[in-house]
Amino acid sequence: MDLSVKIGTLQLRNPVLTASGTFGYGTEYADFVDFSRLGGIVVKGTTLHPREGNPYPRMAETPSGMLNAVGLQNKGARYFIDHIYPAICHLPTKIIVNVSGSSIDDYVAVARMLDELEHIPAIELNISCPNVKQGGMAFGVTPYGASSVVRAVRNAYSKTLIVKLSPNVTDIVSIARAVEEEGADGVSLINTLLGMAIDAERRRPILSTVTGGLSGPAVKPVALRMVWQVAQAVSIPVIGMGGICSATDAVEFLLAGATAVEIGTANFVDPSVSEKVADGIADYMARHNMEHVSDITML
Amino acid sequence: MDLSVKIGTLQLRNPVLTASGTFGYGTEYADFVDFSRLGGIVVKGTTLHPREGNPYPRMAETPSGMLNAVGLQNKGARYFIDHIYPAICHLPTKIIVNVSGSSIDDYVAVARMLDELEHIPAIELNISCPNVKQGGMAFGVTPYGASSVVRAVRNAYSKTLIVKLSPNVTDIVSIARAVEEEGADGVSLINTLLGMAIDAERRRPILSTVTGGLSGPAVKPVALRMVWQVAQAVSIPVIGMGGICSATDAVEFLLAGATAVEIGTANFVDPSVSEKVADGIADYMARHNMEHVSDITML
Amino acid sequence: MKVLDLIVKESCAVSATSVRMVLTAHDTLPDMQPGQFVELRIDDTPGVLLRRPISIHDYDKESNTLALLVQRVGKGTAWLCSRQAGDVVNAVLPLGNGFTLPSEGAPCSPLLIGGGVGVAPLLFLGRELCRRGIVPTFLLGARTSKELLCKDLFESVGTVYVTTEVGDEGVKGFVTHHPVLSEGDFNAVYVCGPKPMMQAVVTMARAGEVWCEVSLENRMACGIGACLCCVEDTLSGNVCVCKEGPVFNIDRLKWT
Amino acid sequence: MKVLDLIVKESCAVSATSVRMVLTAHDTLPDMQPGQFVELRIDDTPGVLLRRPISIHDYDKESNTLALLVQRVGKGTAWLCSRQAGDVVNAVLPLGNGFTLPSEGAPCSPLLIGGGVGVAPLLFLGRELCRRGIVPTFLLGARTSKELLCKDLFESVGTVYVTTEVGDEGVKGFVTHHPVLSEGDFNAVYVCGPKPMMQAVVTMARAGEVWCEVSLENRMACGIGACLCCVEDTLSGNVCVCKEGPVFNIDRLKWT
Repeated sequence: MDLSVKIGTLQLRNPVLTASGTFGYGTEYADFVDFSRLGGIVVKGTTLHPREGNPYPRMAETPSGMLNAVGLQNKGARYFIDHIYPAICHLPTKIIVNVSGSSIDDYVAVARMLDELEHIPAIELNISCPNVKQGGMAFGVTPYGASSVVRAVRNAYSKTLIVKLSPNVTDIVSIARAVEEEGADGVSLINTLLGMAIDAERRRPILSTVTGGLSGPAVKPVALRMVWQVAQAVSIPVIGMGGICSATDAVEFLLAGATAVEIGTANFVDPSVSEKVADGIADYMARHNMEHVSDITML
Repeated sequence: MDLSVKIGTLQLRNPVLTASGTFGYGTEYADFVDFSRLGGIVVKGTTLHPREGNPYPRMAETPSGMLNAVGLQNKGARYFIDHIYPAICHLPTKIIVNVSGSSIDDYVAVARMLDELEHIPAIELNISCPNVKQGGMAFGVTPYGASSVVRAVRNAYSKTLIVKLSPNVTDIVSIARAVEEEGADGVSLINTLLGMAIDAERRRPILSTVTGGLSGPAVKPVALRMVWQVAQAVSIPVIGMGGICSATDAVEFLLAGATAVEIGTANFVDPSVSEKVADGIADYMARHNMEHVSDITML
Repeated sequence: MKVLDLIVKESCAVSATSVRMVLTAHDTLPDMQPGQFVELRIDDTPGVLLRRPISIHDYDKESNTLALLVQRVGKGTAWLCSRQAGDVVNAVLPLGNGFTLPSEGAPCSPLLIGGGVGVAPLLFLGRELCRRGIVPTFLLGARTSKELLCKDLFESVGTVYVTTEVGDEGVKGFVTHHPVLSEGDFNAVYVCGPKPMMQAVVTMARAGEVWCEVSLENRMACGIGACLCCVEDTLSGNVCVCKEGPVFNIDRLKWT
Repeated sequence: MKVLDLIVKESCAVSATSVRMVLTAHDTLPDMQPGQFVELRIDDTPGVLLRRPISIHDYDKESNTLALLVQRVGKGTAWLCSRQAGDVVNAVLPLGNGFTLPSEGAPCSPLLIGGGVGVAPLLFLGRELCRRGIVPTFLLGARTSKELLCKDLFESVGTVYVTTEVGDEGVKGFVTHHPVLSEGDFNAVYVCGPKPMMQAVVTMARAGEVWCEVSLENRMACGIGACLCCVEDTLSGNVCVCKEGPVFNIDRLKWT
């Protein structure tokens, strides 16, 4: 049975990745996951300069979901390269770095720095994080904005370039087509839906930033719809995510047209879930007499 | 204690309405709800001509939510006026008719017909239903489209005009401002989020239409966020909805800036829920020493 | 229609995946007709929002009880199947329109055909026919004898014929293969079961010009005709199975 | 860190809203330190997704058990409080860094201050101090005597002083009103409880230049330092309470 998939020149042993911001730098999960059984790990959003992120509280639980407003807290690209990369570059899976920025120059600078790293075969460009006022929302919500940043990064980055799309748009297909046009090797979706939670008794918003990003099973129907729309409209691989908690959920995304999937919020509920999803996809293929993971298509 | 609210010239005894498409014409719930304890009922989407709606299956359950693809099945405005209106016009609550159309002329024709009905003090204009190919999506997703239909209907309709907004947009505030500009007396939001469900074992979409409208508790964070954004941007009353199952949920929408709320999917789980929510809001006000429902504001 | 807390009096497994529950209530249960159903609220089950429609398997006014057959097909029915004596299940009931019963004294020779868990409403229907002096004939189909539900209960009410797909009890094959269909002289057929089975029976009933009613199981949300999710495309257009059905005369259906 | 199914050995109400649970596991429990916590999965509870962090109240290596105090504040903790002997609760454990224990033989006169359900980790801490030959002094605060949790257990480990807000037991008022604070000669203070209480204690500790550690309870998602939701704004920036805490020396905090 062959579960391997390819995105640009990035070869994954199976289609299961962990989503940025939910899996730290991988090492946090070393007690729970055998990395050699994952397709890859998308590590935390990295910006050119260190960021302290948003004030606490950053999290609210919602029906079958959660809101977060972390705000891209990270120690910056230099720190990542000097102190984190050496500790994770030999993990037995593919390491993809999620890149965020507040200007095209920032994105380009980080992409250039990461291009030098032998053991980082791909980046995921976050043009959609809704948490940070200058964190990229402006780029991700129009085809023009998305094109500008992808064009610049494409010129600066030689390896596999994945662009992570925002669901907070009227027409996600137009954004996906725009980034494909500029040479993205793949798109990943969906980033979080912009939401809000209120404490009725205390009469105030729960998050320090008022609004935050919604993830978890609650968003799965929206994510599946967008993956299905985008997969029909572009020729590059689509990485699907949004509320995946089980192999069945993952298979639904593959059926919708995704080439691979990312597991996010579910890592908080079951820290071993990513490995279980990979195993479960193999079980599904066996049950359906499938040879290759690309056989998981609609009938 | 005063729970009454006003939208345009529409006076409601309390801020609790039932949402279109989830409460039939009210009479279906006669065994479960004392209508005299509701602010009002928004009856099923009505179009100029009869519509058979979409083929079965029209429904899929999702985590803390459901997808529907009913497709505006209804017997048309003439039938409503001749056969349904006489049966419901004396119900002891306010009856609001949800109006849908596939052309401006259709909207205007229905609005004109309903303007004649003594016991219909308001209509809710559905410019956002995502289920029907020609059912209004084109109007609701751009300020221009929304303006055109609201302008035309405003000229044809003399009573309270509420416009129901689609959440499947990049910038709902711009749409809300556009319809306010054209003379809408209020906006209601959110309509359903466009979603999809897949049967992994049978390898096909669950809905006959592939995609459908997501509702239920899952969408509440997105709905709260949009209500909060819109309430800050417009001066007309906002009617909030999206996953309200309890008085606490309703209070959250009022805190976010809504003047009234609609209860939708929760009617399917507890057919008496609308009445309970109205009672629960009164309890909340008593607990917080509030005199008027408009005192329910953020601290 | 009422919303009531039902109290489980007993719950017994009747196959590997099915449970027969007897329930009562503190209040008097409303009158129910064979073919009607209840909508049960699913508690304590993450992600499950909607009630589950379950047809009424039996109803006894005197003891103020009703019985349900529940097949475990998902998380909601799994929760129902795990209810024990003393547990409470919230129900909206009774819903929909039941089977048409022959008018008093009219000559009637009915065949009640059920497949899988679809046999459920036929017990209650059989009892009502008995009460009118009509002895019902049951034809019950299942995949294997182990999945044949509550045969003894049906035998206490009428004559029972059986088909099993694997052939370990009764006639091997589907219900439509059973000789009683052609040999018996029935002037009314009531059917409930998987759609392909019902369609096959309907085809035969039409060919034989026999009066026939089927009970449909379309996926529902509200159960009371408000949401229009469970529609069947009939000769009079899309109609709600929950409100205009779940029992339909085959003359209304577009099934070919 | 491990993911383990814990088995409830006993569960007793210790106040109107709190339960003390003793749990074990088929496998050997990993070693735990006072101040560490577990993340418990919440099952069978619609809408609740995330685990709940609960600090370790007691741990006994010999009997392979741990104890937890759970206060019912929402749907998740309500589910935990309703677990009975024999039930299974899935846990990730042990998490975070515990209290700093005095090095062997060092002179130490510690005061352990707890408020509400925040008393929980102090029992385990007190036991560890005892094991090192140090008799701990506890100062426990509650709203009323009925809400004072497990006083007898604390008394079996050290000296116990009490404050209640309504004054029906011990000194009336908050823990910071108790004379033992000024009369006792403590060179280490450990605190866990509501934030305003901890802040008041920290202010006093700073004024008296007493070494002090607090256990924070910021809202968490992952519990292992991956999601960065539960951060505390410290002198070294935003740090994860779940991973770098939950115990912090007050020298790291920006609290004023």
